[in-house]
Formats: sequence, structure tokens, C-alpha cells
Amino acid sequence: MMQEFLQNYVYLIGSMSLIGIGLYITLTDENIFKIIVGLNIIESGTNLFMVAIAWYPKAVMPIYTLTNKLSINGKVIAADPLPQSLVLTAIVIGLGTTALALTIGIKIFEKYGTLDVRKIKEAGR
Amino acid sequence: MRNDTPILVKKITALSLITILMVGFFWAFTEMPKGSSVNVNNRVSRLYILKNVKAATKSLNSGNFFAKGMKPLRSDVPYSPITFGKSANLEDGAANVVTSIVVDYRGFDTLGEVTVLFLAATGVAMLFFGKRKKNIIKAQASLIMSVGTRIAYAVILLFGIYIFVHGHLTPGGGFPGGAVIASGVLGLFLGNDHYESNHLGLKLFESLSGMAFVIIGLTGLFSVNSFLANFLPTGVIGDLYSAGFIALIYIAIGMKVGAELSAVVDSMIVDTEEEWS
Amino acid sequence: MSIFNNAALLIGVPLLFAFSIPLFGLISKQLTKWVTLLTISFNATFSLYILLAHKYPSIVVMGNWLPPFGENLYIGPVAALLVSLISVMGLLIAIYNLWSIKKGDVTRFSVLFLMFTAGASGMVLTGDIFNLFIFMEITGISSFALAAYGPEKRALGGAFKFLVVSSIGSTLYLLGVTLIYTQLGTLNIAEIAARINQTTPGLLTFAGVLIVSGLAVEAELFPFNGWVPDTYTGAINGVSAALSGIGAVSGVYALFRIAMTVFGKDGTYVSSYGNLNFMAVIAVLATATVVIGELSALTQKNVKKMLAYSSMAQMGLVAVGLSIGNELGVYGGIFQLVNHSIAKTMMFLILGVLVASGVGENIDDFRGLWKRSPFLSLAFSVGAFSMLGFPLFGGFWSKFAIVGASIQRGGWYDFIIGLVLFASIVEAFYYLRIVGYMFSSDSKFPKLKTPWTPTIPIFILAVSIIAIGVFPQIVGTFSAQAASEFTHKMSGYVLNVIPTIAAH
Amino acid sequence: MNSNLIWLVFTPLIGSAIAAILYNYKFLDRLITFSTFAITLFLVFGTHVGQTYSMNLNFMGRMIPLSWNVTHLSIFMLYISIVFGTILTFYSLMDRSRMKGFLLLLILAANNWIFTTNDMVGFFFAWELMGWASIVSVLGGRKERKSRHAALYYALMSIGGSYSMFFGLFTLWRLTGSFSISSNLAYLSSIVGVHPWWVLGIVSLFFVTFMIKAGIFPFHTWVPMAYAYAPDTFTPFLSAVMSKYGIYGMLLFLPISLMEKGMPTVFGLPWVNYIFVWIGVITAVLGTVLAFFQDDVKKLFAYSSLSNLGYIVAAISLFTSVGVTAGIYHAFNHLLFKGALFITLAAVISRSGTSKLSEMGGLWKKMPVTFFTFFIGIASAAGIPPFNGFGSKWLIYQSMIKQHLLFATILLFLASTGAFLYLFKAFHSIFLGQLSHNYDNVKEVPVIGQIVEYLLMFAMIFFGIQPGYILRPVGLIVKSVGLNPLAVMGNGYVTGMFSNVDMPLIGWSLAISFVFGFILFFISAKHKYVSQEDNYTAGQIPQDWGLTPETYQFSWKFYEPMEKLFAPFYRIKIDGFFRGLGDWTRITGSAVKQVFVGNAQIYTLFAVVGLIILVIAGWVA
Amino acid sequence: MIIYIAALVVAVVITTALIAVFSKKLLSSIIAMGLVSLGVSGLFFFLQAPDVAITEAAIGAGLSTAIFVIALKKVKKGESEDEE
Repeated sequence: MMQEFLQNYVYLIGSMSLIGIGLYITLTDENIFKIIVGLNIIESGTNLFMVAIAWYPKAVMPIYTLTNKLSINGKVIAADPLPQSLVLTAIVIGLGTTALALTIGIKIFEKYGTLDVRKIKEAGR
Repeated sequence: MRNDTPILVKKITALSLITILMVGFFWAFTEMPKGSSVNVNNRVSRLYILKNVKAATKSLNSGNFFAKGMKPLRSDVPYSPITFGKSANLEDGAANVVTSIVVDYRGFDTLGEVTVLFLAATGVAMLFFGKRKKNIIKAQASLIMSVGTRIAYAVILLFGIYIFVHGHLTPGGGFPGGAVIASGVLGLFLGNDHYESNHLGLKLFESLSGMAFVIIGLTGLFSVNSFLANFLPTGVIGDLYSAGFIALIYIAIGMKVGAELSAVVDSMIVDTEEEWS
Repeated sequence: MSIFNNAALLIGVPLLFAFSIPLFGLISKQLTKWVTLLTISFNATFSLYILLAHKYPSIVVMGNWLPPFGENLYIGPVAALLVSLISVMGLLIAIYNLWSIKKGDVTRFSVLFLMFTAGASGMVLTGDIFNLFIFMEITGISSFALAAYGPEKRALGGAFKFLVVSSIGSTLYLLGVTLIYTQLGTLNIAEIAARINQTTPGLLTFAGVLIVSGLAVEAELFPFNGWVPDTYTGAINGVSAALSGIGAVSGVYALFRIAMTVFGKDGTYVSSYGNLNFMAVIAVLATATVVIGELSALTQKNVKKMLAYSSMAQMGLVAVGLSIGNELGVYGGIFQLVNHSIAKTMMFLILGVLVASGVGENIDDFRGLWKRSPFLSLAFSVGAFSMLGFPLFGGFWSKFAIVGASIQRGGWYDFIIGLVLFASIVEAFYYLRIVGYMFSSDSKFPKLKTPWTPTIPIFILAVSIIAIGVFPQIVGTFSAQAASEFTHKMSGYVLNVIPTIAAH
Repeated sequence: MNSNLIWLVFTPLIGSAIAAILYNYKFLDRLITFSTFAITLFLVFGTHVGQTYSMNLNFMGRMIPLSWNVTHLSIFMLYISIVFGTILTFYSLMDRSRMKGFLLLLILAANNWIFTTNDMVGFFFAWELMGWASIVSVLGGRKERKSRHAALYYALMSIGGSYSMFFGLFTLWRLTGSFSISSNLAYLSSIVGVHPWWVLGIVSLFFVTFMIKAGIFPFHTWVPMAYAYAPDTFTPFLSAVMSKYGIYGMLLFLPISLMEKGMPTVFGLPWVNYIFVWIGVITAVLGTVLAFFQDDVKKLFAYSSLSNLGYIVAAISLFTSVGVTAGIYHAFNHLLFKGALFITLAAVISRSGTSKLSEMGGLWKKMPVTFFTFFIGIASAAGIPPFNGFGSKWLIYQSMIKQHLLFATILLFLASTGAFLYLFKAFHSIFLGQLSHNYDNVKEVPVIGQIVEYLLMFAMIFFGIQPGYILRPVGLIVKSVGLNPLAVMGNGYVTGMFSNVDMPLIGWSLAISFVFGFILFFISAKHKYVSQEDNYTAGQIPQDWGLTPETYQFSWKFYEPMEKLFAPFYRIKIDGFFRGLGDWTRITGSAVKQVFVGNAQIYTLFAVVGLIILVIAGWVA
Repeated sequence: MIIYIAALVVAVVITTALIAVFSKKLLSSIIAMGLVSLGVSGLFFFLQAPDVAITEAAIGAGLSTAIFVIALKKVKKGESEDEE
């Protein structure tokens, strides 16, 4: 019972909590770097979510090896490799976004002299 | 919501909003297959795992695939069991199914992904463009550290190359391999005072490996008449020389990612002064 | 299903040259701009060839894996038209960049600009829902970097706002795609579109909400468009032109591809599966965008900011037209998209030329511009008139069709179009005010010396606005085909990609 | 050879393109404008009633038929507008004001299209084209700031009007699936008995547009500004021709007889028509009252135009044979005399450099031809018999009395009396009185201008004493809208309900009495010309009386007592409503702008809130 | 059985993420973020995704944290320069 609940929900709860916590940081903390940290945590949560939907109890890893059979009697027993490959992509994209965001953050610090998002705006609007 | 909203109000608002959002998510979860009800046999991944996409295409063209009220019959597609080390001339020879998806079945995504990383590196370098000052990390590097990082760099480089060359057999591949190489470069920066990376070499590596990826894709277009199509024989699954062009692409990706991430590290770690003269 | 694999060059060639531009940069920085220009002109030529030689509908198979198993590009009428639009706009802005980008990191700017154009083309072309995300990120990352380019500090602020909001948006989109994947087990747009009614309605609704919200960030719909004014104002003018003329086009396309083809339910008026009718949701959001955008632009003294708000409002108008969901509405929406892209690009380029020659960005600086630079002020007026939908300019026909479609639909769309028309009067006020300032003669400044390179794209754009205004069928024939693609989900899209898929 | 209808539209467009290219060569631009008008006039000679043409426009992926249909009304309107335009452009050959020829040609194209088209797409296209071309034309008057404001104000009203018509035409399209004006009108009149309110709603959408363009009562506020601050040579066109588009549109829609079934009637009129009669009367009175006290001469005549359009609307709203005849006839007369007046004003302003009445005076000696043209113009405008304004006003009164609208008639009489007052004020202030030394070097307009002025003088007298030349075509129009035309006894007769007026007779008798009067005047004259300084203050301006050079003029506060009398009426500001609307919009705009606070975090919050609203909406649904 | 360990790891990850929220020092929240990535990459192992786990460990936990720290150093240096 407990095991079944955990199998069904633990990763989803984990990923959603990460997304929620990341969103919370993004929405409340005024420091630019902290916001980027928040975005990164959201990223991790999304990745976890995507891998979690690919998994089911007793799944094997989707790699053919000498001992690892991926299908038995026409039924695939491996974890879903497609979301995993998508996550691979998403991680790299996340890194790119993070790097660019940090760069912009550093540049903002150089020019505005602050890391406070509230102060990064023009006088007149 | 104004710019000078008190932080407490902001926090309470954010908390309540996120609570609502989470409730919404869990509401969606109730209808989502999860845990033991996940069935890969319903998904397109089944075809990738069993490497019978060609058979599925045949079935599709004859109109059987989407029979029965448009539910695709992915488990009805004929397949031949794959044995590691024996099955040969599969439509895709990578033992690592994730790799076969990343590079072969969905190779176009990966091309895009490499491009994203390339663009991010380009953007970082563009924003840090200017007169280079010096390494910001002022480590009082001892001789041991400096020599050690250099030796470690060689080992790390080799390890990275191993990772991406074996991408189609073992976990890993071009991206982690590249990242490993970049962390070696990072180690060089940390361990050596005034370390200067070879910019020309990085640039050449980056460009040539990226071009190699596209050219492999274009070769597919002109030889097999499809962009990013596999034009090499696949060999026996599990061999190092198998999986056709996957190894080539992963080598290109590994070199490119390594060079790009090194460039990112390089441009972030070195102080510059803007010039808009 | 006809396969036209060579169209993969539309993506492949820009990528190849983007990767090789750093090498060209080793030879000469100025050369890289020319490489970008030539590459985009290849794209423009090829896409115009596809459009004019009627090579569509056809698909491009990637890696020899036929859809729905592999990835594919789909070149339908919409994609053919919009790729041509994006490439031509990119080409013209690249010509402008030859003149305007002289300082800073020219090489990398060229790379980013080239990939921005190619990414937007890819967004329009792709037939895979995850591939759309990739291209969204390509477009996104290059536009963050482009928007941050420039000596002014406001560029960085704008780019950061764009980045944060857009990251959240793409995360939401990814979550939505994943949710759909859990039930359908595929990522191909055509297969999802054909089988969307096999999902459970709750999940479908939630996934749809996530995807629509994520794409609304790129399509500049309120309340997801907070980044628009700051980013457009902050970026250098060439980049603002590209953002409104290229980026917004692909964003709005992606939104409606998902809302109409994937979630859509065919009918006289396209509605969507699920508990929530996403077309209606988008209509409401778009109306809010139009009204808020125009009202915010009304009191602006800064012309660039005014153009930014106006750009937002125009995207709202496009979305209103498309969300009506019948052929006439989609026709108007696509037509308006083309017109907006042309006119806004031109106006930002003009602003760029003016700012570079020492005219300020404030509306007061536009006094007597007619005397100082007749060509630029005339072209600016042409753009403004096209925005306002005056006859003999392109905007007339699209506004005509959008208003006609929504009145034809009736019901609460009458109310929507009433609000939109009210907003248009507001728009008329601020645009005509600029025109009035330009044609007054109380300027004591000397005549402007306009360099000839940037005037080429401006001239072409101005002439094309008038040409479209006089001969609407230049765009009209294609946008009519596009309308029939968008409103007939099965015959327009799905069956062209997967011919053997059964009807509902 | 019906395609000349298309050339009626395309010739001006081509001319406009050429003129725009040659814009920098002032004279060539004007020459092309004039010659295009002349060519178009020749094209109109080849046009005859009943001519139709249609072509398909590939639009919305389907064929939208564009059709042309020449009716009696359209050919009448074509002739009068193009002839006047030709005269005006001929005049503008020597003009130095900043009228833009290519815009005038665009308006001409729109003009021809509006008058000949039989489909609403073309009508709307042409209407919008005319709208923006005239808006841009209003820019660039002598007072730039003011003309910019005027143009903006006009633009907002005009665009609002266009959108109203937009709604109307698409609603009709939704109902009938056709854009054809004639079949839509037939449809409307067929359902008027069943759904009178529907028809009323749709027609009022159109009428708002027409009222705005003609400057009828609640929407008149743009008229004085736009007329006054437009370029001087453009104002005649604006007043004489462009105000008639609204009248034309109303005449198109009036035949939908709302009278038939289901609508209550007042004085034998359907109440909608009754309301329109009163709107016309109010416009007439309002225009007159406001015209009294204007110091800017163009503004004065702008209000005068307003007043005259009020007459026309009141007359055609009756929709009786006399009413429609009178309305169209007065439209023609108004075109002629107001065109002449504004042309002479353009001449005066270009010579004197001012449009302020209090700064002019005594110009008649310097500009005699202009003076006589102006004199005949105001005589016509005031409705003095031998000249052309008389007959139509007389017919209007008759038509009002016929419907027993006595009070309205009395108000119209009063308005006419008021017209005498303000016309005299303008006449006196500009031409009579003492000549200021500023104007010692003022010369008569060049030969071209004089030719035009002689022509206009001749026309006003000729059509005054030979009204039959106009009344015959007007009769045909009246017949074509389904009413009994008035019998025309001869060229010299205005045929009324109760009696006929023999215009030549009146003309001769008045001329003879004038001649006697002049003879007496010259025989008994003991007058002496004095210069401005030669008076009781000997040229010194008595400062201690609180006088300034500006106020020390006969025409300063010409009707001050009357101004005090009418003072309460000035508090009612109609344009206050529109300005309030504008202010409200602006305030809302600055409030809405606060949404974009410029903080990345808050923008993220917006996105999340939007997402949550959508989630909740999905939940609820 | 392994699911209980996974649940424990999830709890640890969430706790680490909460540390990232509430820590006042930027550096510690960056480290916490790195740990979150590391924990998530551990979870990927439990989820039978070794490829993703390796990539996440190398890129998400390793390189991205390193970049963060470099960026922080740069900003800190700027701050100290300002103080001087």
C-alpha cells in the first residue's frame, strides 16, 4: 500500500515540490542570481518529472547489454528512453540558459551596480 | 502588484499562487498514467527499443498501423528479438537506446540542442567581448597544484573522450563527455595563475566539429536523400564499430560541447572591459 | 504526402554557416555580416521558390524515419508563407545590419542573428512538438543575447526580463508536452492532432493550459507579455525590428498551430477539445492585449516605447483574427501578421537610422522631420497608415477581414471587435500625432544625411506595403490557402503528414 | 465601353502617384493635379446614367464582386464635385499655400468611387481613402500647431465614423451575404416592416458615419477646427465637396421608407425622420449662433457651412418631393457659394497674411474682383433673390411648412436672419471700413485667380436666374428615388408647392432698383474718404481707455451685445463630451501603463497569475 | 524496497531546495542548488536513466554550479572594488 503510493507519487511529488520551490524563489527573492537559482531548480524539477513519467516499477535501464534484456515475450520491460533523451536535451538547454542569464546578470551588475531586480528599470516609462 | 510591494505580501501571494498551481498539477496527475500503470508498449518508444521502426513504417504505409479507431497498434508491429553482441545490421545499431534516440531517431533535436549550446556560448562571449584583463581567480597556485591540474587535465580529457566515443554502448555520450572535458579546462584555470586558453584552437574545434555535424547530416541528405539519415552500415550491436554514424556524430558533439563549455568557462572567468569606441 | 527532403537545407545551410562564421571572423569581421546576409538570402530565395513554385504541402523527413516515428518538417501553405516572410525580413534586416553593426563583437552578433532567423524558420517549419521547443529555445537564446547587445544598459535589463519570463514559459510548455506524451505516447504534431480526443479531458485541459501559457509568452499575449516593452525598448533598433518582424511571427504561429491544429476541433468555427475552449481563451487574452497595449502606448512620449507597445497590441490583433477560427478570420489574422511584420520592421529600422543620425527617440524630436528627411518620414507615415488600416496600404485588407470575420461570427465577438476598434481609434491618435509632428515645419535643425545602405530595406518595405495595399492578392492568395490549412485540421495538416491515418 | 467607370477611379490614382513623385516641384505638382481633374471631367462627360460595370476582386480567397452603377444622383454629384474641383485646382495653380496635390487627387479618386460604386467594399474603401487623405490634407495649414490638433480631432471623429460604418456593412453582410448596396437596401426595406428596430440599428450605424462626415449636430465639433486650420486652398474643397458625401450617403439610405409599417409617426412623418428634421434644424441654428462671434473668418464660414448643412439635412429628412428637391438643390447652391466664398477667402488670406477679422478691413479698393465675388457669394448665402441661394432656401421653407412643422420653420427663419448678420460682419470687416496701413501694398490676386473669380461670379448669377438648369437634373434624381418630381416650367422658374418664382423677373427688377439706388447714392453723395488715422483721435490710440491696437478696430467684438445675450448657450459645450472621452481615455491609458512596472519578477508573477486563472477556468469548465 | 530509499532521497532533495530558499548567503544557496542537482541525478539512477544521471551530474551539478560560483566571484569582486 505504502509502497504502491510511493511508486506512484513520490517522484511526482518531488518534482512538483522542486518546481514549486523554484517558482517561489523566482517570485519572492529580489536578487538576480537567486532568481536564476530558482529557474535552475525549476529546471531540475521539470527534468525529474519527465524522467519520472518514463519509469515504472521493475523497469530496467534502456541499454542493451549482455545481461540486460529489454523485452520479454514481446513486452518491453525497459524504462521509456524517449523522455530520457528529451531530458538530455533539456539539461543542456538549461545550462545554456543559465550561462546566458548569469552573463546578463554580471553585466547588469557592472552597469547598474546592483543585483536587485526592482532597480533594473528606466526612470521614465 | 507594484514594484515596492512589501516582501511579506509578495511571499504570501507567491505561496498561495504556488499552492493553487500545485493543486492543479495534482489534479492533472489523477488522470495521468503513473507508477505501475505506465505502459511503454503504448508509446512510440517501444519501436525505438525494439528497433522496428522500419517495420512500423511498412505497416503504416499499408494502413494497418492506425487501424481500430485510430489507436496505433504499436505492439502488433513485427519485430525480431535483439541479442546483444549477435544481432547485426539492425536499422539502428546502438546498444544504448537513449543514444539511438538522441542521435538517430531524433537527431534533429540534438542538432538543435548543440546549436542552443553554441548560441549560449556565443552569447556569453559576445556580452563579455572587450579588452581582456586577467584571470579573476587569484589562486596562489603551488607547483603541485599547477602540475597536478595539468596531469589531471590529460586524464580528464581522455576520460571525456572515452565517454563520448562509447556513447552508443554505455551511458554517457557527447554531452557529458564534453562537460567532463570542460571541467578539466576549469581545473586548469583554477590551478594555474594567468592561464590562457588557446582561443584559436577552441574556435577551430568548435566550428569544425559543428560543421562536421551538419556535413554528416547533409551527407545523409545527398546520399540517402534524407537529412541526418544514417548512411553507414550498422554492424553488430554491442561492437565499438557499430551503429553507423552515431559514433561520428557523438564524437563531433563531444568535441563541440567540450570546446563550447570551455569557451563559456573561459569567457566567464576572464575579466574584460567593454569597448564601444 | 509528398516528400521534399531538400527543404531541410532551409535549416541545414544556416546551421552550417552559423558554425563556420567564427572561422570567417578570423579573416575579417565585416566579412561575417556578408556571410550572414548571403546565407539568409539563400534561405529567402529557397523559401520564395517553395512558395511561388507551389512545392507545398510536403513534408521533410529527418533521418529517413517517416512521421510519426521520426522527426519531420511540414511545409504547408502557412509554413511556406511565413518562412518566406521570416527569411525576407531577415534578409532586409541583415542589409540594415551591414550598416548599423560596426562596433562590438560583430562576428558573434552575425552568428546570433543568423540563428535567430533560422530558429524562427525552424519553429514555423517543424512538425514535432518537442522540436518546436528546441527551436523556441534557439530563437529565445539568440534573442536574449541579441537584445542584450549594445552599449546601453537598458538593453541588459530588457534582455533579463525577457529571459526570465521566457524561461518560465518554456518550462510550462515542456510540462504540457510531457503531460500529453504520457497519454498518447507520441510527440508528432500530426499524430497528436489526430488522436487528441483519446486523451482524458482533464489532463487535456491542463496540458493545453500549460502549453498555451508557455507559447503566449512568445506570442506576446497579456498577461504573459510583461517583457515586451522593456525588451523592445532596450534592444538596439535592428534587433527590435527582428523581434517584432521575425520573433513574434514564429511565436504567434506556434501558438495557433497548437491551439488550432493540435487541440482544434473542426467546425464552421474552430474550437478545441477539452473542457476549456482555448480559442475563446486566446480571444479574450488577445483582446486584453490589444486594449492594454494601445492604451499604454497612448501616453508614451518615447517613440520606441510607443512602437513596442503598439507591436504588442498588433500581435493581439493578429491573435484576435486567428482566434475567430473561421477561414475569413484566419485569413485576416495571417494577413495582418504579414502586414504587421513588414510595417513594424520598417518603422524600427527607420527609427534606427534616425537615432544614428542624431535625431532623438522622443516624439518632440520628430518635429519637422518631413523637412529634414522626406524619405524617412514618408516611409514612417506609410508604416503608420498601414498599422491604422488605411486603404491603399496593406493594413486595410487585413483589418477589414478581421472585423468582417468577427462580425460574421457574432455573439460576444461583436463585443470583442468593438473593443478592438476602440483601441484602434486610440492607436490612430498616437500614430497620427507622430505623423502630425513630422509634417510640421518648425524644425531648426539641418537636413539629415541618410546613408544609402539602410535605405534599401526601408524602401523595399515601404513599396511592398503600398503594393500589398493596391494588389492584396500578393499576400491574399497565400493567406487564403493558409486559412484553409488552419481551419481544416485533418485535410490541411494531418493527412498531409500521415496519409493513412483514419478520420475521426 | 463601361470600363471608363474604372478609369474614373484609376486616372486620379495614377495622377496622384505622379504628383507625389513630383511633389518637390511645386508648380508641376499643381499642374498635374489640375490636368488630372480636367481629364477626369472629360471622363465624366462619357458617363451616362444606367451605366454599370463590375469586376471581381480576389479577396479572402474568394471573389468579391466590385460593381459600379451610375444613377442620376451619382452623375449629378460627379459633375458638381469635379467641375468645382477643376476650378479649385485651376485657382491653386497660382497658390502658395501648402495644399498637397496628390492627396487632393486621392480624394478625387475616392470621390468618383463613392459616387459610382454599388458595393459596400468599394464604398468603404473609398470612404476610408477619402478620410485619411483629407486628414493628412488638413495637416500643414498656416498655423501648424492648431492644424495638427484639428487634424487629429478630425481624424479621431472620422475614423470612429468609419468604424461605425464598418460594423454596419458587415452586419448587413452577415444578414444577406452580399456586399451590393442596392440589394442590401432592398433587403432592408423588405424587412423594415418585420424588424423595424433592427433596420433602425443598422441604418443608424451608417448614419453616424454620414453625420460625422457632414458635420451634423452632435458630431459637428470637428468642423470649425478642421475647416479653419486646413490649408487655405483645401478648405473650399472640404466645405464645398466633402461635406456632401455625408448628404449623398443619407440620400442612399433614406429611401428605406421607415414610414411604412410599425413605426409611430409625428406630424405625418416617421418619428426617426422627425428627429432628423430637428437635428438639421438644431444644426442650422447652432451654426448660425456660433458663427456670429467668430473672429477667425474661416471659422466663421465653417460655422456657416454647418448651418447650411443643417438646412439640407432638415429638408431631405422630410423625404417629400419638395424636401428632397430642396435639399439637393441647396446642396448644389451651397457647394457653389461656399466654394466661391472660401476661394475668395483664400485669396484674401494669402494676400493679407491673416485670417483675423479684427485685423482686416477696407480691402475692397485693393482687391475689387475678389470683393465683388465675395459680395455675390454672401448675397447668395444669405438667400438674396437673384443669386443662387434664394431658390433652395425658399423651397426648404415651403417643404417645412407643407409638413406643418411651424416651429422648426420659424427657427430656420431665425437662423437665416442670423446668417445675414454674420455674413454682413464678415463682409464689413474684411472689405469695408478703413484700410489698415499694413495692407497698403496688397495687390489683387493674379490673373488666374481673377479668371476663377469671374467664373464663379458668373455661375452664381447664372444659376440664380436660371435655376431650371439645376432643377431638371434634380427632378430626375427625385424621380429615381421614388418620389414625384416637381414640375419645372422653364429655365427661369423655381416651382414651389404654392407658387412659382420667376427668377429672371425678380432679378431684373432688383437690378433695376439697384441701379436707381446707386444713381441716387452717387448724386446725393457728400462722402469723403479718410485714412485710418484721420479721425477724432487723430491716429493716437488712447491708452487710458484700455484700448490696444488690436481692439482699436471697428470689427473688434462686432456683436458684443448679442454675445452677451447668447452667453448662456455657450456654456453648453458639445465637444466637452468628446474631450471628456479623450481625457478619460488618456487617464485610463496612463493608469494601464502602470501595469508594466519594469520588474522581471512581477512580470513572472503576471505569467503565473495568468496561468492560474486559466487553470481555474479549466477547473470550473 | 528501493523506493523507500528513493523517497528518502526525494526528501533530502526537497530539504536542500528549501535550504536554497531560506539561506541568506548567496553562495550557500548556490551550493544547495548544486546539491539539488546532484540529488536529482541520483534519483535518475533510481529511475533507470543512467544517461541522464551522468549528464545531470556532469552538467547540472558540476559545470553549472561552477559557472555560478565564477559569476558570483566576479560580482563579489565588483562589490569589493566598489567598497574600496
